[in-house]
Amino acid sequence: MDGLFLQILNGLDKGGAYALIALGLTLVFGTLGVVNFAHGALFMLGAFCAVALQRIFATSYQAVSETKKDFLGNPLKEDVPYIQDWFGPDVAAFLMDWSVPMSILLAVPVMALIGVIMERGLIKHFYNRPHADQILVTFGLAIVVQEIIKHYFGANPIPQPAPDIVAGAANVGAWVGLGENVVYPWWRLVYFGFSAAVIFGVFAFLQFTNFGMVVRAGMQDREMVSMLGINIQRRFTIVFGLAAVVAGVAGAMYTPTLPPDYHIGMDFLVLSFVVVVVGGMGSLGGAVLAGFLLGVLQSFASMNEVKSILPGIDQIIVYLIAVIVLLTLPRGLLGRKGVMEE
Amino acid sequence: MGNTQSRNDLLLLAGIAGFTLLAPWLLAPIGAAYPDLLQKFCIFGIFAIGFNILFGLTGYLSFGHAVFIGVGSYVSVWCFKLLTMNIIPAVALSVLMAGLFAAAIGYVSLRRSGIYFSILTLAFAQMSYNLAYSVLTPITNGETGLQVRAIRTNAELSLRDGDVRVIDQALGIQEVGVPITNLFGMKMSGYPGFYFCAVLLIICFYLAQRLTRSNFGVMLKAIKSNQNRLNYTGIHTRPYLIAAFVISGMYAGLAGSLMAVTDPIAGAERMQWTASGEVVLMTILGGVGTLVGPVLGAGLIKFAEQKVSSWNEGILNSFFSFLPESLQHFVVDVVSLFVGEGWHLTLGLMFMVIVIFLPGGLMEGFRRIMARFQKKPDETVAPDGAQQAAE
Amino acid sequence: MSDQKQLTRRRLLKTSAAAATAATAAPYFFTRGALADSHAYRNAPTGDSVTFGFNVPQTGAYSEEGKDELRAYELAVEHINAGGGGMLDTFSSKALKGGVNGKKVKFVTGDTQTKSDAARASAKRMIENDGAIMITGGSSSGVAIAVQGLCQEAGVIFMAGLTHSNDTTGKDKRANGFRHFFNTEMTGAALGPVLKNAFGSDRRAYHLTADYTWGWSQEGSIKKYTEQLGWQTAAAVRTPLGAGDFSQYITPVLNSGADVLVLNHYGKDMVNSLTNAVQFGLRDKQVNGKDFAIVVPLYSRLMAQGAGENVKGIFGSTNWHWSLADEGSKAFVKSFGEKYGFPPSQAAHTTYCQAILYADACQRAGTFKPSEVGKSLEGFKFDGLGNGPTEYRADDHQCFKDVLVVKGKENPSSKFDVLEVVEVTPRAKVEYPASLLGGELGPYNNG
Amino acid sequence: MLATAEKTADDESREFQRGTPNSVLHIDDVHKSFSGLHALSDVDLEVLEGETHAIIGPNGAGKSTLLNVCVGRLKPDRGAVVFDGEVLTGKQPHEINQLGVARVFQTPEVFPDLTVLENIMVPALSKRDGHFRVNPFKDFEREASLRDEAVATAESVGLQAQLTAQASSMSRGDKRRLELAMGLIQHPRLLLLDEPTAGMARHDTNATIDLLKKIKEGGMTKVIIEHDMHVVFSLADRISVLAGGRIIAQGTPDEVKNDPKVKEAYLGEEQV
Repeated sequence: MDGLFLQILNGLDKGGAYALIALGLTLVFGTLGVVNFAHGALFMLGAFCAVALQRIFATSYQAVSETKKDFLGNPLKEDVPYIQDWFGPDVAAFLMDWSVPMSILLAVPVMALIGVIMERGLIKHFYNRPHADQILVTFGLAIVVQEIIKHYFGANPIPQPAPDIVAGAANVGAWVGLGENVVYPWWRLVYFGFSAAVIFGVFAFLQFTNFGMVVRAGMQDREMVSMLGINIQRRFTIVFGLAAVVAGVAGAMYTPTLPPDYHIGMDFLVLSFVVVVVGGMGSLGGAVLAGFLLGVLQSFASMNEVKSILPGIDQIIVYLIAVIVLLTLPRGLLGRKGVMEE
Repeated sequence: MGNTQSRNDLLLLAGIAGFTLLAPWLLAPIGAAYPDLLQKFCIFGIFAIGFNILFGLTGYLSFGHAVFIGVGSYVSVWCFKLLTMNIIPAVALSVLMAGLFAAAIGYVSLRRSGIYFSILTLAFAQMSYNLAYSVLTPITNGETGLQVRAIRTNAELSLRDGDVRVIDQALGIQEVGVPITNLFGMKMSGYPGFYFCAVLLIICFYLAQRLTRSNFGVMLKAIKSNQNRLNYTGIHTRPYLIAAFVISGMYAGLAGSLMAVTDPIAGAERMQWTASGEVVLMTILGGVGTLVGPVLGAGLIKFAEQKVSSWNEGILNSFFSFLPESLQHFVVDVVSLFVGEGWHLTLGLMFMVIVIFLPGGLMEGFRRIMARFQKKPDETVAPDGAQQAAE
Repeated sequence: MSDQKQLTRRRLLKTSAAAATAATAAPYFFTRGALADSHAYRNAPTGDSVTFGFNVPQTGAYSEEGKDELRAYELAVEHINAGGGGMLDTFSSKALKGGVNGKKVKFVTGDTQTKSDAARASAKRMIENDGAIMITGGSSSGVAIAVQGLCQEAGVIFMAGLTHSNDTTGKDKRANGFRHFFNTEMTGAALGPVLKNAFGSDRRAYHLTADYTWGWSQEGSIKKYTEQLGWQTAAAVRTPLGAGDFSQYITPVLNSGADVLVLNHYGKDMVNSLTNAVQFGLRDKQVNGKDFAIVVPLYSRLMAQGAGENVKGIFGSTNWHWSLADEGSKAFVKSFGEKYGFPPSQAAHTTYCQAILYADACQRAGTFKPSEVGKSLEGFKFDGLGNGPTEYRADDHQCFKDVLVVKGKENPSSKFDVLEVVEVTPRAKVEYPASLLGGELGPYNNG
Repeated sequence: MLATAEKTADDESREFQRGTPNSVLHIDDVHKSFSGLHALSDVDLEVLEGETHAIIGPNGAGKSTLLNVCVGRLKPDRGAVVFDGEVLTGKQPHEINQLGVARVFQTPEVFPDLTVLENIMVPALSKRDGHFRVNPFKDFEREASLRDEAVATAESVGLQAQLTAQASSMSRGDKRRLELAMGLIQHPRLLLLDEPTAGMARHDTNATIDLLKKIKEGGMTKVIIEHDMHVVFSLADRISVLAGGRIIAQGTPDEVKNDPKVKEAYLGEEQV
């Protein structure tokens, strides 16, 4: 029972991440009709916004230490962060500690800018090109972005600890009346809440604003939107920027769970496509539903009890679900007719 | 018109055959004339030609074609282990098994179209890859890959550690050290292996050419063009699609088998989604729907992977040594971002540049160049002529 | 990287790299007849230089390790050609006096991508096109075994880089292949007693194991040695390679009653699973009245940096660490550190050693012929390369030397100072009979 | 009311045929609704061998739905379509075509990536080799007999000058003619035409009428949906009027012309 409860939590946490990544992807599919293989790269760039902020905070000058020696036996040149000089050690320590949550403040404008530049500079020329071309050009872009990041940050994962206050695990068991072994990391709870808030925010934006109504109309029927005509280009740009921001903040906040490296976007790319397709192309609700479904099922499939009956099931569960869903529900869970079918 | 076309086809085939067979000399100036790379050009050429029969003709984008490469490789290595080091049974059985796998996967996946089809094929390939890497290790030898060993001396030894080769044993063929793949005694590594692959590439190219020109090929093109209409024209499109899927799966199986023939090892990573993606890139890069394009694309990507990745700073320095020292440093600094360990960056940029500026792939580029050259002497030449010649 | 360093590095490269463009313009097909000669062997060097092939991951998850390996190779080539410097000065064999067999060493490089196919293809390029006399490098066992098989078939020597699976010199061993790095068997033998001292003999271990050959090999060895000490194994769970988030495998640990978690993961999987495990509070947990413990049997410092603070206090083993105080290690760290500005990793160390050992063996054999070189490596006893007295065992071409048991450092003084050496397990305690792991070397192949 | 209309229609056709009445297509009590909206209800229709049967009606009357039910694109909720003794309902589109029912689409459904000649040859080929076959050595370019026939058909619709043009590059009017050629080359026993002249210039419309008249001499049965009354009255032997998903009148052109219900239906439409 305790184990099951924890796996449900795991599934929801994973599902939140999957849903968040798939959300932007399906938004771009649905409105712009573009298969964006660089979406994983946007997630990765978001994660590196967190890394960059940490680096910015840690920007230092070198002071020669009187007492310590470096690995070659020379006097150690210690790095003294500028923020330590400017704001004093307490504030500096606080900033370093909170760099991941604060990186959202950096990620939102940066990712919006990247999204707008990407759409204006590249994607908009591909609206009427075959999906294969869109895949190739965005895949090429993803590789280029990845290699640039690798050039500056190296290939190894870079640790991004969560703030101290949410380090460690919460005693969830005590809250719900289960055993004391039912603990769950604070940060994952934060991430779950965060993803729920972002998902809710995106839905509210689309539901209650004029802009959102046009976008939703566009996802219903792409031709109709182009008939509406007015400023559709600008709206597309904003939608793409929004998708980039959602992917970016998802990436930035994910860094304490998985130390980011340049390849993290590619690792999520296939999975996010599976989520989008299982949910139904161009269906936001579907993407969220599929994200949580796959997350929870993946967690269940990893349980020892399940694996002892079906060895290796955890390796293939996501794909197996995708096959089953697509064969029984031709358009995914909540997909509508006519989207991405030609 | 029919005659011109068949004459052009013959010329093209002769050109391809000539180029392939003379490749050891023609490619020497760019440093690509060594057996392994030449073999890879042929093998991935075959893979890409087969993939183009599905993707180029019907428009169905499979994201899991590498699974048939894997099937072909594993079947071949098991043939080497169980039956004989002669490659004939291995090649034949690999193509057959890949065809069966393709029939099964195609039968299910082709119930859907568009991106749903792509994801279904991707899912099957990823499941195969994940299982081959771990749970199916008794068959695939997992991460290490399946290799050929000396004949096992006692029955206690696990089969993976030592082989039986019943046919070779029955024929009394002696083995010294590591057994080597052969075609009736002719060694299949190095240049003989390349020529074997080259001949198969030419045959595969010829078959693809015939298929494209045949009634069947036109039906496939009609499916790509307007599948619905074809249904109302009295054609049940599913068998055609399954046939195209199986044929391209068999091409992939052959390619996988040739990998094992020239280098007897089979690994799971051949089935990963990136491997499936690679053939998509090859095809688009060269020119979807053209006959030569996919082969060109395959060659280009394999060349980048093998040669561009090997240009380290030392080589760059000696290459640019004619420049003044300071300029040399600068040039080497810039260029080294794109070659050696930065070769992925070059690959990514290449994809982008070609898709943005040459939507029809490299073949489109040739077509444009040809059109320009043909226009100058005689403005009245019909563009059709150029198109066919280029194809 | 500072500009200055790049320039020095370039100067070296300029003089030592083989110009691949110049190599073999005529197809090798027509030059093969030379092999009929009984003294000839594959890629016998004819001019005043000999070419080594460095096959390392330059792209993909292990490219930082690959980069470090390449740095070490360049350093080794520099030292070999100069006839001194670095660990060459402390090396017990004094055969090398500048160059090898009177020839300058040049090198070519290739990208393994940490994939068997790509690694074999680039090794083949170096052998077939660039005339490499030997191949060395790599950062995974699958790749090492694949390339070792290839070198056996092609008739060149393979000096394995980072490969920890038993199989490389066990059931997959080949006459042409040699390994300096240690293996899971030795890790188990060394780690077991240390774990017993630290945690007692009444423990229940829960294994999370990367679901492929190396993982199983590691799991088997740790189980074997800890169970000998009285530990129980609560469960051994296989996790997919590259699982990313490991939470679904970690939560069952909480309720399993286990008090030790063994993470048989390497590289990115290790970073992720360790980060997740610490996040779930496992390091601070109390079970059965004991402090919960996490063990990472194989450490890599480069990767451990990715796990950051999470490695603190966590036990593991490593082939070599830059903080060792013997003369060899100090000389190596000094020459490497001065050239590149940071200390070398264990990957750099083992590849440096392999290059030196190969060159030395060629010099002592007086030829580059694989069978002769192999024989001069077999049973070769040496010292001064950082691991104390070492022997290349003739039976399986495996180096036997002391094994380091390390622990994540509590108060690191710099970002490189991640691990501290807890114990140096003497060679005698980690040695095992060659027959234990099966396999057959077979005859040498000279191509 | 409906029954009487049907009866009269039957009587008329008997006179018209001057022989044994031979029903080719029998639509029996077909219902089809889309999410509660009745597109077709209680539709009964009889098409006789050799006749040209026009179906007219205001927009949204269910004409296209009816054709879609006939060719298998839509499945009726109730009722059946019988062609020459075979029940079509539930059959796949390609099976229906192979039985001899071809359709000319209103919005041209050609093969845009193929040439005009290929566009015409493909239906000819599928008529000839209905079964699936893979023969890489059966060269499409060398199908001389099909080719000649395709060229002839192209000529008959006036496309002889554009044989090698890509279908995607053609004007809409030319595409419609291509559509027609694709239907004609199959020599179907029943040809369903969905507004064959919509969007054509008057001149082309007349040419099409002439063409369809000529085919009539060959004895091909046709069902034609048309808005243009000029075309309807030039071609139709009998007319069914569809409004609101029901057949409200049926008979010879003259009868239908004078039917008050028809007038009402059309008047009603104009008012909307």
